[in-house]
Formats: sequence, C-alpha cells, structure tokens
Amino acid sequence: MSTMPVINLKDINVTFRRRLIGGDAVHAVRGVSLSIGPGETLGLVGESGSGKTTLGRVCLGLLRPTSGTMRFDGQDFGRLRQRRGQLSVVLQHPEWALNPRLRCGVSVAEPLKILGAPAAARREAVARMLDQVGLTPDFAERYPGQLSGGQRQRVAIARALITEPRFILFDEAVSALDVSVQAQVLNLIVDLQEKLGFAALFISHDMAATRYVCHRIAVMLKGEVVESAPAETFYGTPEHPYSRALMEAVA
Amino acid sequence: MTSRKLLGSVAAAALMGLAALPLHAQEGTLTWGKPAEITGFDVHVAGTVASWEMYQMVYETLLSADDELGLQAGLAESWEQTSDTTYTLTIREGAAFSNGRAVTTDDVIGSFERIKNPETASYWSHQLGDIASIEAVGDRTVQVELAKPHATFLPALAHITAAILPMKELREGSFDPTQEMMGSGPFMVENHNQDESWTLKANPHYWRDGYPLAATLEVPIIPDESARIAAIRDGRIDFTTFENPDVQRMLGTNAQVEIQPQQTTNYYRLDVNALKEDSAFFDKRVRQAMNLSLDREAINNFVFDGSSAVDYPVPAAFGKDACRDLDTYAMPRDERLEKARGLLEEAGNTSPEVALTISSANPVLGRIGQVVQQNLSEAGFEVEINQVPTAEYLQKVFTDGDFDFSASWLAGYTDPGMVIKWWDPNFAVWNLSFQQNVPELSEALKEVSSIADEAVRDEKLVEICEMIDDGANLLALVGKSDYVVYRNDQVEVVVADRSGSANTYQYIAEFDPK
Amino acid sequence: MSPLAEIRDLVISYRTGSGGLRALDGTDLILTPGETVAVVGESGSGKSTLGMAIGRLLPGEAHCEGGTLSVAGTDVLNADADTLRALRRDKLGFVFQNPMSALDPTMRVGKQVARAMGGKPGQKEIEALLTRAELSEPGRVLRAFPHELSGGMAQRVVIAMAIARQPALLIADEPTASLDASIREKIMATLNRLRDETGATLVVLSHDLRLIARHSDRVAVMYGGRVVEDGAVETVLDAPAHPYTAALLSAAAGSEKPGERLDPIPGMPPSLSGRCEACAFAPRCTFAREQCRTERPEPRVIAKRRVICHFAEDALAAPGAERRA
Amino acid sequence: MRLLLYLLPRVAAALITLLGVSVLVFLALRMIPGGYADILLGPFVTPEAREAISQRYGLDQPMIVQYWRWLVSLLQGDFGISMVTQKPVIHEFIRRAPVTLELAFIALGLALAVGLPLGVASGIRRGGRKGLDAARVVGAIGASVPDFVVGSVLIFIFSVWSLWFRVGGYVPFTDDPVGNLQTMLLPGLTLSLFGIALVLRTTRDAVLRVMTEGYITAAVARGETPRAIIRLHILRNAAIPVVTVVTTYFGFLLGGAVVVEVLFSIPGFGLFTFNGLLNRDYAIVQAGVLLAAGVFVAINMTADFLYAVIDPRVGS
Amino acid sequence: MRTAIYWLSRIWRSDALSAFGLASLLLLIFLGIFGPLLPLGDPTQIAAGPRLGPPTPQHPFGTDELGRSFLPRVVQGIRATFLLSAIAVLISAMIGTFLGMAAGYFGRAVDIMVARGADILFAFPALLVGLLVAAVLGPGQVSAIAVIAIATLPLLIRVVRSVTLSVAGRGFVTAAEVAGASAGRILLLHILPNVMGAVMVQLTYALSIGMIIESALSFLGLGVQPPDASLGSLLRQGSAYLTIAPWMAMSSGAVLSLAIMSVNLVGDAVRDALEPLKGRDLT
Repeated sequence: MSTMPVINLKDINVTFRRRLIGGDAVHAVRGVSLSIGPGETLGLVGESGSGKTTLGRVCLGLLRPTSGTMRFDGQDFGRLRQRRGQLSVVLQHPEWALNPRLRCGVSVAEPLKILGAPAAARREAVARMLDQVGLTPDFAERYPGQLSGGQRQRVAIARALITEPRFILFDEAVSALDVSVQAQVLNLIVDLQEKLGFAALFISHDMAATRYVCHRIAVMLKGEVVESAPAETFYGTPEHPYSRALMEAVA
Repeated sequence: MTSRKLLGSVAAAALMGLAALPLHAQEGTLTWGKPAEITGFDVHVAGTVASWEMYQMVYETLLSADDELGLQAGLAESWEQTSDTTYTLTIREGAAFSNGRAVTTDDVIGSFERIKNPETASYWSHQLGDIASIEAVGDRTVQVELAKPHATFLPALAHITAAILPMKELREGSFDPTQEMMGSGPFMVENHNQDESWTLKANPHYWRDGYPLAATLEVPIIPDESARIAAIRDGRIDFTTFENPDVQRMLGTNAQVEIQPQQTTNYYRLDVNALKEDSAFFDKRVRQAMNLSLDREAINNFVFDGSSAVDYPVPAAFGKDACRDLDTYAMPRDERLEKARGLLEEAGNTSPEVALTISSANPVLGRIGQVVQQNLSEAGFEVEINQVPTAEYLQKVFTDGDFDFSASWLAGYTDPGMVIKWWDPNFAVWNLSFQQNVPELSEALKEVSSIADEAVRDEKLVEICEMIDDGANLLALVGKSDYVVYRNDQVEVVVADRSGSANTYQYIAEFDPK
Repeated sequence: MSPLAEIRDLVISYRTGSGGLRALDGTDLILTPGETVAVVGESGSGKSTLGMAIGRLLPGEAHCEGGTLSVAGTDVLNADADTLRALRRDKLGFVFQNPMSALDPTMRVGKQVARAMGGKPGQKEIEALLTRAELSEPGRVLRAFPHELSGGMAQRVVIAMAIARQPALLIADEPTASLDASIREKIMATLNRLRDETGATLVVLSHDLRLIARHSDRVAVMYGGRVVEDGAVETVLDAPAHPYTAALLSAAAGSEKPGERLDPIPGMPPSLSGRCEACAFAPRCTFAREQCRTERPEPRVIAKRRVICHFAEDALAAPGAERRA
Repeated sequence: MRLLLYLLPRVAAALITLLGVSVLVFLALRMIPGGYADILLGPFVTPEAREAISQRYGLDQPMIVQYWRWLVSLLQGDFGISMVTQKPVIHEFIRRAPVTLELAFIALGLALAVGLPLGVASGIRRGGRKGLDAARVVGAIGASVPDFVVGSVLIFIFSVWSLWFRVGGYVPFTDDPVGNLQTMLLPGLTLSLFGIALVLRTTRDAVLRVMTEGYITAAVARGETPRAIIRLHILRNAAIPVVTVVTTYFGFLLGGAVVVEVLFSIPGFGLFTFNGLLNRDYAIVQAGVLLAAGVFVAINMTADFLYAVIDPRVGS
Repeated sequence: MRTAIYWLSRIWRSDALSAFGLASLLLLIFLGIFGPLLPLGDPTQIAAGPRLGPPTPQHPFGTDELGRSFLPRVVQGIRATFLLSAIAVLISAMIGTFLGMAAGYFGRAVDIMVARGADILFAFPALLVGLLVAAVLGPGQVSAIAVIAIATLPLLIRVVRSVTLSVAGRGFVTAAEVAGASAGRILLLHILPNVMGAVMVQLTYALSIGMIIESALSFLGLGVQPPDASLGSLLRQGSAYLTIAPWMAMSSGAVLSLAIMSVNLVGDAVRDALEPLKGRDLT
C-alpha cells in the first residue's frame, strides 16, 4: 500500500451563481483541504445544504472547483474519461441507483464495458462481484424493479467495485434503507474495503452509520470543515459544538 | 358589321328613351353576396373575375356586349369604323365621373395611353391591337388609328379592363387608381372593409337619369358556398352567383329563391405543355391520344349533372359549328380510345405518366380533374392530380411552364376572334411557356382577325379548328355556366341570357329592390 | 383509567393492480390518556397505515376487513362524515413526516394556522400559539409562505397547527425523518413538552427505535402488520422478548463500540397478501422452529409486556438480550 | 423586485422569440411558389408585367435588404402596406381586432363556464375511484371532434332550420347587438367545444394531482369540510396548469381560428391572414403571423406573471 | 410482443371508456390496413352509383358527387389520415426526443438554443404555420407530414427535455458518468429508454393533434390530393353538399371524430397506467 493519498484536496472553493446576470453568489464550499489515503474511509457529515454533496462531486471530477487544487494519486486529475475505472460512486436513492430498463448484470458490467473488457471477462467479473456483495448469480438476469432497496444498493456497490477502483464515493448510500438492511450494507462496505483497499468518502447526515464505517470523520458546516478527527474521537467527545449536537442524536 | 353597328345605335337610342322617363325614384338597398374579394384596385391591371365584377359597378367602358354578344353603346353613344384601321367613337352627352366632372376625350385618350404604357403592366394592351395614334377630333369624339388591322379592336373595348379613368384627377394626384375607384358607372364606393364588405352609393352624376334604381349597394364578401346558400335562404342577401351547377338542387325547395342560369362564352379547358421535354406530352401523338381519350360527355354528366354541354375551341355560345366534325367530337368513344391507344403505341409510350396541375380554389376543377383522370386511364395514361393554390398554379403554368397539363377555365369574351387568339403564342405571350408555335396556325389566326365577312370567316375558323385539334395544345372541355341566384321577394333582376366577359351584372343599374 | 383509543384486531388491505396488499394483519393497540407511545417498525410494517387509520385518513383503495377502532368513544370505522370531522377537528392532531408537503405552498403560514385554530383568531393569538411551538420569530413566520421556512421551522408550524385545538390524541408520523440530525432531538423535546402541557396522548410512529425510545413511555414494535411487542420502554429495550425487537436493536448502528460489528437481520421484511397463518418473522428468525412456520402466534403477556411469539421465553433468555442496558 | 427579476429574462426571451418568428415567416413567404404578380394579373402575366410589379413593390431587391427594410419600419410601428388595397395593413388588423377579440372571448367564456366547474367536480368526485363519469365523456368528445366537423354540423342544422341563429356574415356589435350575437354565437360555440374539453381535462388532472398532496390530507386530518378544502386549497393550487392551458388556448384563439373564420365567414385575424397568404400579400401575412406570435408571447408572459401571483414559490 | 399484449389487456380492463377507445382504435387500424382487401368497392370508381345518392345496402355511406361509393372512400381516408399522422408524429418524436434529450442533458448553450427554437415554433399560430409550410412545399402528403411534425415538435421537445432533466439527476446516470461513459452512451443507454414512457404518452396526444391538423389542412384543400382521400378531404368534399347529401359530411366527420377520440382515450389510459393519480377522499 503506498502512502500517497488517493484524493488530495487543497483549499477548495466552489461558488455558484444563481442567475446568468445578477443574483447572489452561493459559496457552497469554502477553503476545504482534505486527503484520503488508500484503504481509508473518510466520513463527511453535516446538515443538508452544508456542501457535502458539492465536495463529493469535486472529488469525482464532476465539478471543477472555483479555486484550489485537486490531485488524484498525486497527479493532476485530468479528464474524467482518462480516469475510467479508477473512480466510482454509490448514491442515495436505491430506486434510482440502477437503470430500470437494464438487467442488473448489464448495469454491473457497464464500467468494465467502458474500459473495453471482452464479454467473457465481463460475465465472469459480474458473477464474482455479485457473489462478493452477497447476491446469487441469477440476480444478473433480473431487472431492478424486481429487487428490494437493499438488494439494489448491493448491486450498485457491485457495479462500483467491478473495476477495482482507487476511490469510491458513498453519498448517503444507506440513508434510505431500513435499519435491518442498513446493517447488511454497512458491513458489506467495511468488508469489501478491507479486501480491496480502495479509498472512500462516506457522505452522510447519519452520525451513527458514519462512525461505524469510517476511519476519520470531517464535519461540515456552511461549506467549511469545522472538525476533522479519527472516528474514535466521535465515540468519545467531539470538540466542535456542532459535532456535539450531531452526536446527541446518537448517544 | 354595318348592320351590327346600326342595331347598336338603335338599342342605345331606345335605352336613352327609357332613361328619360325613370320608372322609380332611387331608393332602397341591394345586397349582393359576392363570392370573392378583389385582388387589386387598378382596373387596367387586375386580371381576375373577382375584380372585374366589382369594377363593373363603378367603371364604364366605351362599348358593352349585348345579349347576343354583339356590341352595344356604353360610355360611347356611337362608334364607327371608317377604314381597316381607323375608328371614331363619340362620348355620350352627360356622361360624368362620380365627382361630377364630365367625361372628356382627354380621359379616353389618357386611359388608352395608360393601358398601353408598359409601366402600367396591363395585359389588355395586347387585346387593343397596335394603336398608332389616338386623338380628339371634336369635343366628344376621338379617332383611333391602328398600325395594322385588328378585327377585335371594338369587342376589346367592351371589356372592363378597357375602362375609362378620370385622367385629370389621376394626373393631378387627387385620384390614385391603385387604391381607390372613381368612374362614370352607376355606383361609387363609399366604404370598403377588406375581405368583409363594400358599401356603394348611387353615382349622382350617372348619365342615365333615375338610375341606378337602388340608392345603395351593399356587398358582403361570402366566399364559402354553404354560407352563401344560407344567406340567400334567410334573405340576408338579395342575389349572388354560383359556379357549381348542383346549387340548383341545393336551393330547389325555396319558393322565394330563383335561379337564373347564364350561358357564357367561357369554357373549361386543358392546357397541355408541349414544350417541356421530360413530359410525355412533348410528343404530339401523346397529346392527341389524350385529347381523343377525353370523355367530355362524362365530364358534363358527372361534374355538371348534364347541365353544361361539350365545348369547342370556338365557344359553342357563339353558335358556330366550326369544330364539330372533328374526330375528337364526332367519333364514338370506343373508336376514339382505340385510336388513342394506337397513337400511344406509335409514340412508344403505352402508359404515359402525367401530372394534372389545377388551382385548389375552385372545387369544380378538382372534380373535372378526377373525371379526366379516369377517362385517360382507360387509354393507358396514369394521371396524378396536383391541386395547388392559385398563385402557385399561375406561376407554374404561365411563368415557369413547369407542368404536364392543367385544367382551368377561359373567358370567351364577346367575339370568336378574341378568344381564338389564345392559340397564337405571339399574341397570347403568357402562353409562351407551354404552347408550341405553329406558324401556319399563327398565320391563319392573323388572317382571321382582319376578315370582316362572316361566311368567309366561318370557313377559316373550320380550318383553324383542325389545326388546333392537331396540335392538341389547348383543349376545350365543356361550357361554363354561371348561376345567378336571387330572392324574388326582395329584388327584380335583369340578367343577360348570355355573357362573354364575366359581366354578369352589367345591368346592375336596373336591379330594383322591392 | 379508561383508554383513549382502542384498536382491536384491525385488518386493513390495499387494493392494488395485482391483488390485495394486507398492511395491517390483526393489529391491537390501546392508548391511555397522557402517555407517549412509540410505534416502531420498518417500512412495510404497517405503522403508517395504523397512524392514518386512527383518523380514518387512508386513501380510497384501502379498506378495512375486520376489527374495531374507537377513539375517545367514537367508533371511527363506522362514524358518519360529520362525526368523523368533529373527531378530527376536536380530538385528533396530526404531525406528518414532511412538513413542507403538509403546508399549502400558496397560503401564508398565518392564515393556515388560523384555519387550524378555528374561528377568527387575532394575530396575537396566532403568535402565541407559534411561540408555544418554540418558533422564535412568530411575527415573521406567520407572514411567510411555507417555502420561506426551514424544515425545522415548518415542522414547528405543523406541530402548532396540530395542537391548536387541544387534541386528546396527537399522532406524529416520522416527525423528524426529513429533518437534519441536529434538530431531531429538539423537535421531539418540543412534542413531549406540548404533550405534558396539554395532557394529550402522543403517538410517535418511527423506524428509529433508539431516538424514539428516549422520548417515550411505551414502545410498540410492529412487524408484518401486527404489534409484536408492546410494553414500557425500559422493559422492552432492556430485555426484548420478541426476537425481532432484539434483532432490530443489534442491527442499528450507534450502540456498537469502536471496532465492533453490527448484526444484520438476514432476509427481507414480508409483504402479505392475506392473513398470515404463521409467524411473519419466522423466515428471518434465529429462534424459529416448525411451529413458527405453521401456526399463527397469538398475543400473550410475558414479563410485563404483550408479545406475539411462540418462543418469547427463549428470546428473553438468549445471551445478549440484556446487553442493551 | 422578485417579480421584476423573474420577468426580465422572460421579456428578453420573448423578444428573441419574436425576432425568430419574423425571420422564419419572412423566409417562408419568399420561398412560396407564386407571387402577387401572378394573383393580380391572373393568367395574363407577361415577364414585363411581372418585372414591373416586382419593381413597384420592391420585390426585386435582395432578400436581406427587403428583410432589413421591413424590420426597420416594423420598429417604427409600420407593418407595411397591403398590395391589394395599397393601405397600411395595421389599420385592417386594428379594425378586425374587435371581431377576433369577441370571438375569442365568447369561446373562452364558454370554455371556462362549462369546463372549470365540470373539471373540478370530476376531479374531486374521482378521488381514487374508477368508473365512467360524464365529464370524461364530455372531455373525450370535445377534445376529439375537430372544429370544422362541429362547424359543419352546426351549419347544416342552422341552415336547414334557421333557428334564430345566422350562419355566416358578420354584423358589428355597435350596429346591431342582437344580429351580432346571432352570427357570432355559433362560431363561438364551435371554437369553445375544444376549449371546454381542454379546460375540463386540465382542471380535472390538476385537481386530481393536488388531491394527492400532503396538505390536502393534512387539511382533512384537521377536520376541514370538503367545501373549505376545495375553496381554500384545491382551487388555487390547481390553478397553475389551468392558467397555462387557458392562456395558450386564448393565444390560439387570438392568433386566428382560421378554419372557423373561413367556415362562418367571420372577418377576423385568421381569415385575413389566410386570404393574405392565398393572395401572396406579403405584408398581411408577415404582420398577421408576427402579431399572432406577439399576442401569444404577451399572453404567455401574462401567464408567467399570473403564476408568480398564484404561487409564491415561483421566481424566488 | 408480450409487453404489447400486457398493455392492451391493461387498457381493456381499466374502464369502459378506455375499452371503447381501444376497441374502436383497433377496428379503425384493422380497416386502415385491410380495408383495400375488403369487398367494399373501388373508392375511385366514378359512376359506381348515382350522383349524390343516399345510403343504400349497396352503398352504405351513399355516393358522392361523381357517383363514387362513399364507404370505400372513407375506409381509404382512415388509412391516409392514420398513416400520415403516424409517420409525421414518428418523425417529430425522433427529432423531438433527440433535441429534447440534448437540451436536457447538455444544458447551457444547447439548452438555450433548443428551448428558444421550440418557443419560436410554439409561438407560431399552429394552423398558420401549417398553411405557410403547405404553401412552401406545395399541398400534398409531404407537406401534411411536415406541418404535423413541426406543429407537434415543440410539445415533444418540452416534455422530453423536462423528463431528461429529472432522469439525468438520477444515480445511475451519475454512476455512468463517473465510470467514464461517453455522452452518446449515456444518452442512448441510460436516458433514452427512461424518457420513452413520457414520449409514448405524448405521442398519443401528438397523434390526435396530428390527425386534427391533417384533416384541417385537407379541409382547407392543402392536404392529400384527389382522388386519394383523407378523412379531412372527404369532409371538405361532403361539406359542399351538406344540404343535399348530408351523409358524406356526416359519415366522414363521425369517423374522423371517432378516430381522434379513440387515440385520445387510449392515450389517457396509457397515461393513467404509467402515472396513476390517486387523489384522496375529502370526507
């Protein structure tokens, strides 16, 4: 395992303009510096509108920061297409995580297909991935409409992992799941990371879940990271008053 | 000619006599449901019936046509042809424009000059022949000198496009013929709402005292046939015109509604493009085969319910029988079809594909087209029908010559000599785009235009008919009648049995509102 | 004390394109005045159907197949429209999951609150009510439109409207689920404070066992359209008698120590199309035996709580049950 | 301020739209085969005469020059001169405005008077239930029977039995109010049928949609009466889609209901523009289309403004 | 095929009105396809009966002014009206879907241009744009198709654009973007299949609008050319003889209305199935 961080953000600012002409500028992210090493999960918590999702999009290269630098594996990020297979994402709404018109196998195989892998290799990889996320191979033939929320999120994780990426963003990946299913998915994330060693950013407003899967936790408030500490700290007493307010809900 | 002229003078005198003793005071309102709006104000320029009909309410021509399509006095009380090329015309005493100014020789001369001026863009300048000079030879008399004989000079004067304009006012700038009307006719325009209605008032200075009988003429524009039928039914309009012969059935049940058919010299015709090289009709034999396979009787029966009649290049309304013995008309249809197939075989094109272009404005043309389509299919033709807007039809046929054949109707005017000129592309230059120049035919037509003797002329017409039939370039189909429909409880109408220049309402001054 | 609301063996099904979907499969619940009851269950457990059934607010395709439901002496299932309306107006107060959708976006907040209060309340009275719901700038809030409020403020407005007529029963369906974590506690605290003030009974429907437990007197755990365990909060959480309650507690993140693993519940929640003739939890239950798969368990009282399980005693005795202390 | 910031970009967009319309109509007219010279001169068009006419009306200039001239005079309020009458076309449009407006208001009035209550009733009645309801039948028929079919039937009925109404012809209201109504009610009715269906269906959908909203459940849960819920919550919230289609429909009516005007010989915008097109009277068609588009855009802006009034969320 | 049968049975079962619409639509489509094979007579045969003859067993819809049997002409008209509208609407759907997806997915300049273009088309009074196009292209089937396509295009663009906007925000699209999928792949594989539902619903409305426009054009004489017939041109033909041969206008008008209505009813049923609106009782 190299010690070079996979994601390295320095002084990132993101500003939106609401209208073409006039209108207020919205500072979604202000001066955020973060880094995530290989095999490490960074938790990002904060209330809605605090800039978590915007920062996540910056890490994925979907959004160019207004200022600041983003390095990936110590290099310039470049274009998204050049990073094919190195990044992936698992998003919030399980009902929209998968294209309802495609069989799950096709969805899972898509990142490999984009990389140009041959069909046989793709089939083999899909079967392997489905097994890893605890699904039987016949799920490849099913449509998302036939799956429960937890199963869909597992398929989405299988798709995210199939290229063995360097970095995965989990954006509210378990928030919409029922408690009993949430636990299954959280365990899965932890297990797979141990096995595959990807860097992960885990965005959530749920302190309990974040604390469970993350090595470090950063708390965002109004676009700024107000506290960043190892997860263990959050089992004790976090420093920032806002972090404490968040923890009260868990206690 | 002399007798005709004399008759004309007598008729004019008789009218004068009547005019001296008006039967009614001018009062009441006439309502004329007009089927179409004018296409322009300039009487010397516009070439559509819809415009002519309105001009005739306001303007006058020097001569006019009588019931027998002969000439009668108009704005000119007398006229005389003193040589092959010399004519004198005397303006009626008391004739005046609606502003009260008397019509002068200057107005006549100026109007002729205006028609002749290329800048005016009047299509009628051809019909007037080649005028060498025109001058006043007295207070009310003008003398016209033609460069060469032109037998239809006088009939051409009877067409509304040769109307006399108030030239003094025009030159002064107080009258603009392109956006208003001022003439010496029975009515003058009081109000006009485009596409909607006109209001005309009796011209107080009209030369016939006590006429027009109506004080006001209201003219709503009602293009839709059904709406016009409804309007005449409920008495909102007093009179109107239809082209569709089925109107007799449509209105048959109403005792107050009378229908008076008016025979015209107009007929439906086919223009065949002899000049377009990629058209099957480029081959004369194919054109002849087409002419032979037409079933004019069927057109009459199916489109006109038998109310019309087969027509000829020299319109049947003139009573000539110049063309009747041709195979086209005399041979039984089976044999004609046989002959047509033979011609097609000879031409090496047994199933020619052709397109019939017609204006979509007139539904009668569409029906004719469909019967023609079926007729021709019996000889092996495959006909496609293209109904296009009038403007497009006109451009395609008369400007671009971009068509195979087209159906339309032709104004027969008031003299066989006028209508027959259409077969001479040197004269009818608008036909240049599709009409073959047959020198012998042109020569014969030139000749006939200067023949005065009726019998000699009729003989020549037979010869011409044969040549026309041989070229199969412009074909006559069936006669076109107009149907004047009026409310007998609301108006007394005077309509000529026969008409030649779409002057259906030439006796509008004598229409009497009840 | 006589019960405020009595729900007995309530069966409610939804007509769907593919047959019926049974949301409540014989639910029993008795509410006494002045208590806070947490109804806990995952999605599909029937808790929302239960909440809406109390006000007979279910949509047209839901229909009742059996059981009784009475609130404050009114037979809700058979009441006529006027009685029902009077009940809703005077005895019930509802707080919904998403406050934004519970407020009419085109009407100023003040007017909506005034409608809820009834009559023609003055501005002072409206402000006073909003203040009771702990809204800091009532004057500004009542002039605002709903979209100009934050989620937390909007929920306080909804709460104010719900208590406007001193209801006897306050039903809050996931009142904090759409709100940020940092204000959930405060909203729950407000609700409980208001319950104390008005002496109403508060029913909170939630999937979050832990959050709710802190603010309730009693907890009713629902699974497969039935209340599988119902008792005092401490009793139930300290030693769950139903295997499902126990599993739910060990599956939820938040109580684990650093490095400790969560125990997920295998399988999926059931979806019933008719009466369940077995234990609905049996397929996922570690205690399940043959009887669980063939015989429908009936409620019984064990260790100071009502429970629906053939082998509740075994679950109580299982190691780890007391670990939740 | 909210309204201003919300409306300003819309005004700009509207102007761009109108400019686009002007270019398109200008180009389209120049691409049409056949010109005014053909119409004016009938079949007797000679190349010289055609040339003279072209020159007279400036049609011999390059197209870009013609367009530029037209645009410049448009900006000065000059919509051009009819070739047929040689008079400014704008006068003719202004004269026709009352006719078109009256027809539009009759049709819109009928559509609203019948469509709105039926739509609300149908939407509320449905409340999740299925089954045949009369309003749906009315809606289905109204949306499906083309206006010229309705018009033909009406003409047939009223020209066979002339029951008070008149078919065709137009009488100005100021001349004869009764006669005016006799002629305008039938075409108004013809046009309104589609409007009734449109308003009915839209209202019904909008009401149904609002009925799924949480605040309706909340209101029911508060014990509000159905009457109060409809009046306070449903009508206002359902109004937005209804405003959209009503304004679009009104714009369509004002833009000229060509078929009905042709059928009943009503001298409105549509008939005038239609005749202008047949006569290749460019100025009339250009002005007609541009005015119709202008009215349409203006009405849509009114609708945008109405949204902002109805729904406080719009534009903030 | 299975999906088609599923949808048909679903519409059939939804309610009486929808079932009626479906039945009449299927009947009309059957007549449109197999009409020429049925022993109804030759639609172009002049003098097959008397001029303007009333309905008889031999000519159930009477005869027209050229003595042609009107029933086979109406059947021919059904075919033309459906075929023209369907072709036009499919063209419009293809262009509209492409432009709408591009506008919704790429946003910015593409969106502004497409949206503005749609506005311009939308601002044209529908029938006037029809008349203009028919005038430019000349009357006939091609211009009828063009007119319908142009008139229905802005509707489709708007709907597809807004659906695309919502689909593009869904997780699977973001996931594909992150995986480095090309824009073409995302549009074709992920967005297109998911906007098809909305397009289908809009398509049925566009089809009914198309049929109205086609028949209005034909009614004004700018649509299909004789002796071919569309329901609109037959109605125009019949309306000239309304007073003496009402069967022409009545039969073609009734069939035309029925055709449009059945398309509308089926469209309603499809929409209700795709997006059920379950309002609540107010009591």
